[in-house]
Amino acid sequence: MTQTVAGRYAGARVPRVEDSRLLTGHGTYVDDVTRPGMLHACFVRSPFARARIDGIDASAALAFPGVRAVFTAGDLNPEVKEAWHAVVGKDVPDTPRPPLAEGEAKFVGDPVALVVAENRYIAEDAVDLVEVDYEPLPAVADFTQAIRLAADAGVVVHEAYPDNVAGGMGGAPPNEETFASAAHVVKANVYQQMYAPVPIETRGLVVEWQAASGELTVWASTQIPHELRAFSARLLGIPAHNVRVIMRDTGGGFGQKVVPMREDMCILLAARKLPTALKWIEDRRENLMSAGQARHVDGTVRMAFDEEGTILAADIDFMQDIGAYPTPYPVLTTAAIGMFFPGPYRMPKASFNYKTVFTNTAGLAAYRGPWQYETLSREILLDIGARTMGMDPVELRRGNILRCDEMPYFSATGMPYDHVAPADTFEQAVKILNHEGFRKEQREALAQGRYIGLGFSAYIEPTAGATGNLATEGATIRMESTGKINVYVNGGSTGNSIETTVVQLAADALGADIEDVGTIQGDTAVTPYGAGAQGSRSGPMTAGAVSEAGAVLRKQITAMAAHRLGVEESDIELGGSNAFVREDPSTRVSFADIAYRAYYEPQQLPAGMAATLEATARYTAPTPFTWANATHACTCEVDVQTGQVTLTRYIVSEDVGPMINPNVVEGQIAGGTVQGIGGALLENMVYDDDGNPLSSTFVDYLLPTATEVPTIEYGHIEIPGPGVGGYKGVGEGGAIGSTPAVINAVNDALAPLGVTVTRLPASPAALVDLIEQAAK
Amino acid sequence: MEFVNEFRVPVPINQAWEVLTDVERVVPAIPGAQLLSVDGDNFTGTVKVKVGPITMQYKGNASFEDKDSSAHRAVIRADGKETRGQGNASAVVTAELKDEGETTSCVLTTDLTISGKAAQFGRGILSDVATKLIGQFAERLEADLVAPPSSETPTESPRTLSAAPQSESGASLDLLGVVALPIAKRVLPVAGALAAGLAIGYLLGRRR
Amino acid sequence: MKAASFDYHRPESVDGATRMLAELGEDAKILAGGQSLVPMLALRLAFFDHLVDISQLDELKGIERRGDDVWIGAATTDAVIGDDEQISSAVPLLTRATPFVGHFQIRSRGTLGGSIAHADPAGEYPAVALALGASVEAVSPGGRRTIPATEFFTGVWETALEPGEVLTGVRFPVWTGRRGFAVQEFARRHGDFAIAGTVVAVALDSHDRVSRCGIGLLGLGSTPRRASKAEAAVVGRSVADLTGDDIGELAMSDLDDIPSDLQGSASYRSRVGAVLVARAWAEAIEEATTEATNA
Amino acid sequence: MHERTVRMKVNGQDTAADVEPRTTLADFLRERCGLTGTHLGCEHGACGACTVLLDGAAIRSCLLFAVQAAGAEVTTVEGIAAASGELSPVQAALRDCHGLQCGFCTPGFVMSITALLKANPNPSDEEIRQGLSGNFCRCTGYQGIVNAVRVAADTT
Repeated sequence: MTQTVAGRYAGARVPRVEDSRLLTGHGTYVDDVTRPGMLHACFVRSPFARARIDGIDASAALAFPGVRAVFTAGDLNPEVKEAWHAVVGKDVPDTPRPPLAEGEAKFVGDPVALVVAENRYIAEDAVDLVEVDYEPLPAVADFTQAIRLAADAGVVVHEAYPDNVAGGMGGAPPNEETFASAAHVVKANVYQQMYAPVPIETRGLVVEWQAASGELTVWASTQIPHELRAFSARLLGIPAHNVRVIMRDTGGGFGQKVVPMREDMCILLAARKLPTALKWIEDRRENLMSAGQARHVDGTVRMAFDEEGTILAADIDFMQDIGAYPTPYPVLTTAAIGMFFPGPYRMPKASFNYKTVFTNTAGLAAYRGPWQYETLSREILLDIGARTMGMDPVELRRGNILRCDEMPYFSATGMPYDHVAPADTFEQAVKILNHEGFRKEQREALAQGRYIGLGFSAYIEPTAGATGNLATEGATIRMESTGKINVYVNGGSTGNSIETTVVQLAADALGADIEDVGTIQGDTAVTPYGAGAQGSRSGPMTAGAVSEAGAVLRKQITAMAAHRLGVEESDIELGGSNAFVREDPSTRVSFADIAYRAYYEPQQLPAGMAATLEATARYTAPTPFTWANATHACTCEVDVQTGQVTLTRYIVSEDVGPMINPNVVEGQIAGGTVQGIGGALLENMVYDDDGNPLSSTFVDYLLPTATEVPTIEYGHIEIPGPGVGGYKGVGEGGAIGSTPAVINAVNDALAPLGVTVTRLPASPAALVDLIEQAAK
Repeated sequence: MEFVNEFRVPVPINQAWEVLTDVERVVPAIPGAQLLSVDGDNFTGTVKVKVGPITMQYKGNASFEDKDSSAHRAVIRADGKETRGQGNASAVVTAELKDEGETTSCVLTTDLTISGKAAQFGRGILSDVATKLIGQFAERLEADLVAPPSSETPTESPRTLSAAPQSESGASLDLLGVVALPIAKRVLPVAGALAAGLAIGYLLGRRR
Repeated sequence: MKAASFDYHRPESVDGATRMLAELGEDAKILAGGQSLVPMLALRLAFFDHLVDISQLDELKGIERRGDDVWIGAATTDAVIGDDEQISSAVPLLTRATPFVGHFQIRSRGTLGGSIAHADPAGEYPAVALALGASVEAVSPGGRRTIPATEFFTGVWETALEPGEVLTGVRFPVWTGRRGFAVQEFARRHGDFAIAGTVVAVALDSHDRVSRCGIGLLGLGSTPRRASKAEAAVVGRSVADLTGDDIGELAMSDLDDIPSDLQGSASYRSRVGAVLVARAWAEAIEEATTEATNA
Repeated sequence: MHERTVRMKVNGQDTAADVEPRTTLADFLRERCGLTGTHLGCEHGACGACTVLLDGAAIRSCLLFAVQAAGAEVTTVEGIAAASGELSPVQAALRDCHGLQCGFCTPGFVMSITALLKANPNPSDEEIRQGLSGNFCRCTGYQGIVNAVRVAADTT
């Protein structure tokens, strides 16, 4: 296997370098950026789920004091040169994505016009003055009816897709003989509601165009500075080297900020028509109405078992709601649900089939663990199977979960698992929980009429997926003239602490004291290209880039030190921001002296030795996937009179390889886990039958707060991955495993009442309804 | 969303029909309604509905779909646009009078479609609100019908029998609800459209 | 999400405020704590040309024992009410309801008068006022008047206040003897408006018979409600003969406009309401009976 | 339209600016005082990111118009650390407990926790969670924040 970097800082709970500025209110988020004469944008949005736009009268708005411009589709849309996204590539046929609604508004919140004014207050006043002549049309509000509505009533979201189906895919057909002959077959319909990333900082950007120089500067709330730069250049048809994207702090993304959306296109296009910078800061209603949706899958899952409960085959057949304007192209990303469905289990036969359907809702966008439904539906079904076969869910999983000694292992859908041991995280979680103890407690509680339950969920997760532009990451490390070290990486941190981990890794790579290392991120003018903070890749990929650039710089430092100390390079050690002779550490030269010599006395260097004290490298992932894995275990109590679910314990045992910084790892797990808890119990982006969004404020869209979440207990298994340092990604896992763990705990608690939740979220009202039905 | 509201007026059917199709007498009875213009087949009006701090004003026009004076049945389609904001409301109101001798029952069937903020915050108590508004309408109309006011006004005061489901008609309607809270636990503006429909509807009645 | 333009006025006195409101007419709105009004303005659900800020009028602040009542000025903040010793001993139900009013950052601005005048169907203070039989004081250029809480709440956000009338204070009767009080609320999250809730006040005589009972309900109608039927049914009965479940069912039996929304249907709300009344009843009786032993 | 001059003390500094009555205190602080540490996450009083201290009490600065704060003393997150830059016990505890990630909601938590501990220096775990429930965080799952309140309570 690969050697892991035994470092002074890597693996330690190093305090974050980001924190002092963020704790004192001195971070720089996009809304904190102001430019001379800056103007403010606000969108006119459709109140109809679907309506023909017969005309737009902006005269009253334009006459309003302080209003500078009102743009409509005719002004902006024709200016688009190219609008493809790197994560999909330019050769894949894309779904429609006009900047402003063209001819027809296709969801409530669809941007129809763009008002530009001297400040946001005036812009909002003017939005109310824009007269749009709508002819309401029948809409597709319920994605499960999308195909029927197209066929029966001709209600179609996009003319180019007359059946409302964007696409789909089927692997090998289900092995029906196995299902027919198996000792046990279980089947369930699992419906997952629509919910969304909901970062506390909404989307936004400031765009400044300088016509004379042809330069475009973009301050953005983004996870992908370099790809936003490339996208902007393509969109406007200007050279990328004339585009500079700057992001210092971004207030959360969780996928929402990995791909530029329609509003971003509008602001980029509009700024080019304005003499000064243009700022757009999305408000919360806009964010909940139009920043994209996630999950929302309806499917049927089946599993066949033998007498002992060994899995023989599994099948998943599902449909995902992609709304009106999915970003990016949704058909391929949805395939992941089918391909990862076998999960961390021995599953000889597995099949999947799916469709993605358009509706008159915002549109599918990336969200932490986009394929989560595979784990949700599989883990719920496993518990149903266990109950059906009279087994404990723990026993059923124990008998089927993959062990380290079985690696490498190819899943029935062709996924090449390796460097991972699902059985280890599972057994660790069972141990931390004290499974037997809980079952005893549960029997006693039931005797007193209390309903408590336990839920498990295990998954295997592809991190640092090395496809397309995600396969490499760059880093530049420079020893400045002072001997201090700066690490330049793409960054795109939205809270993933990459500033801190990069400093830890660089300090170790060069033997520098951590105080002597800084990092510059998020400015495309000075950082090498990188694919940004997405796909649980920042840790492993950036570690690789830092390691490779560090090795080159280390050699340069060593060479200069050896000459200075008159010894062989092989005698030189680096440590404590010094270079010293291994046998005689007192013979040393500081990094500061080395830098002084290189920058200020280069002629003192031996002939032929370059004065270079910096290195740039681009790391390529060694494998298509770096497999991480975790098991979640959750206990809860259900108040069967009100339907209230109280989570009592929560355990995550996870393997992300060696941890660069355990605080960061646990922080990522906790944040993801609580988002998944929200998805299980609280968060629900509801549309009514007419396609009106009913959760467009924080009053109606229920984020978990400190009172709804339990203390999370962590267990760590550190099986090195294939890449540098053996590091694996950790960004998404928590959000994948927690939803099914919570639902399984609720189902375990309510099993004595014959209640099984398969429709999310498990709201109190929904639970009470199920309990009443079961009683009848 | 459909609402059925019924009320009685203590007059014979022909008298009721006359009054109910008399713009000048009906409009003042509609809560918050105001006639803007009467232009051949086209009538415009506004309806302003206030609920606590919330005001929703719709400016509407209406088209007349059916009026059968023998069956005493009128169907009106009304569309209203928010005078502030981008919201819309449209209603198809069917008014049917039933002869009950000395009294006449009026059944109003209202098919309401709302868009904009009103629809996003306010579905929860729409039927409650519609019922309330029609109740007010009925009271005022009755007062008008029994004018000149005599000391022995009818003992049976108008009752509003709301046939509208108290949102118990299953999950779909529950989803139309809005969660309680500081913003707009309950927003009435939707009722504006209903009233608008009525207003304009009865204005139309005048045309014959 | 910015409010539409308005003019801001800060009168020097309540009389000044009423005069101002009379002049400005229906385009004016009283601004107290603003914790319900300002979000409506920001979302542009509410529009006013004039806001008359009464939150800083000293004559509307204060907590005083007045005969058998405790008078609380309309502009007294929730935070002050929650911390006040006199209230916690004389009107404990108010003290116990306060933590359910939003979050503490809201309670530092929110006022008693604002909560009562806003008349949110799920408001805690209105339910307490109903349960205890409080009375609301209001003043207008026409003069002062007192309105029983039972006649004050007329509809969703609608009250018996006339246009231009200013709510100046609320008088809460002090219940004496063997008293028990309890608040039970069910919300999706801590601090959210209740899906259903109840505030219960009981007084017992020396023979453990209910001498007085007030049950306020919130989130269970278009206004905060009083469970009159249940109250009447328990007065004079011995606590031993009463079960919380029956009282809960009874409390729901005369509700005719329970709302349905995203968080639950009317039938769900009524089911939860009955459970909460039963739980609150048990709590209140527990307290009242133990007071005997202390007494 | 009809702007008026508003004066208040912000972080100990006398401040005056002409604003429309509809200007929220949050916008006043961010745009007129250049104090961009006060963040806007919802502008309808739910998320708590804009929490500041008004005469010592924690309030939502998006639910207060600047004109209402005339004459008041306002403390923002920029006024919490020592002039030397030394973090307050609450800020230090949040750092030490990994109580922040993206940092956007953090100023609101700093202000709420500061007020919470002033009112109740020794809160129970339940009091801590209820005290935090008016502030949303999407990154941390509240784990580090809850721990930080406990640590800050012990160190103050």
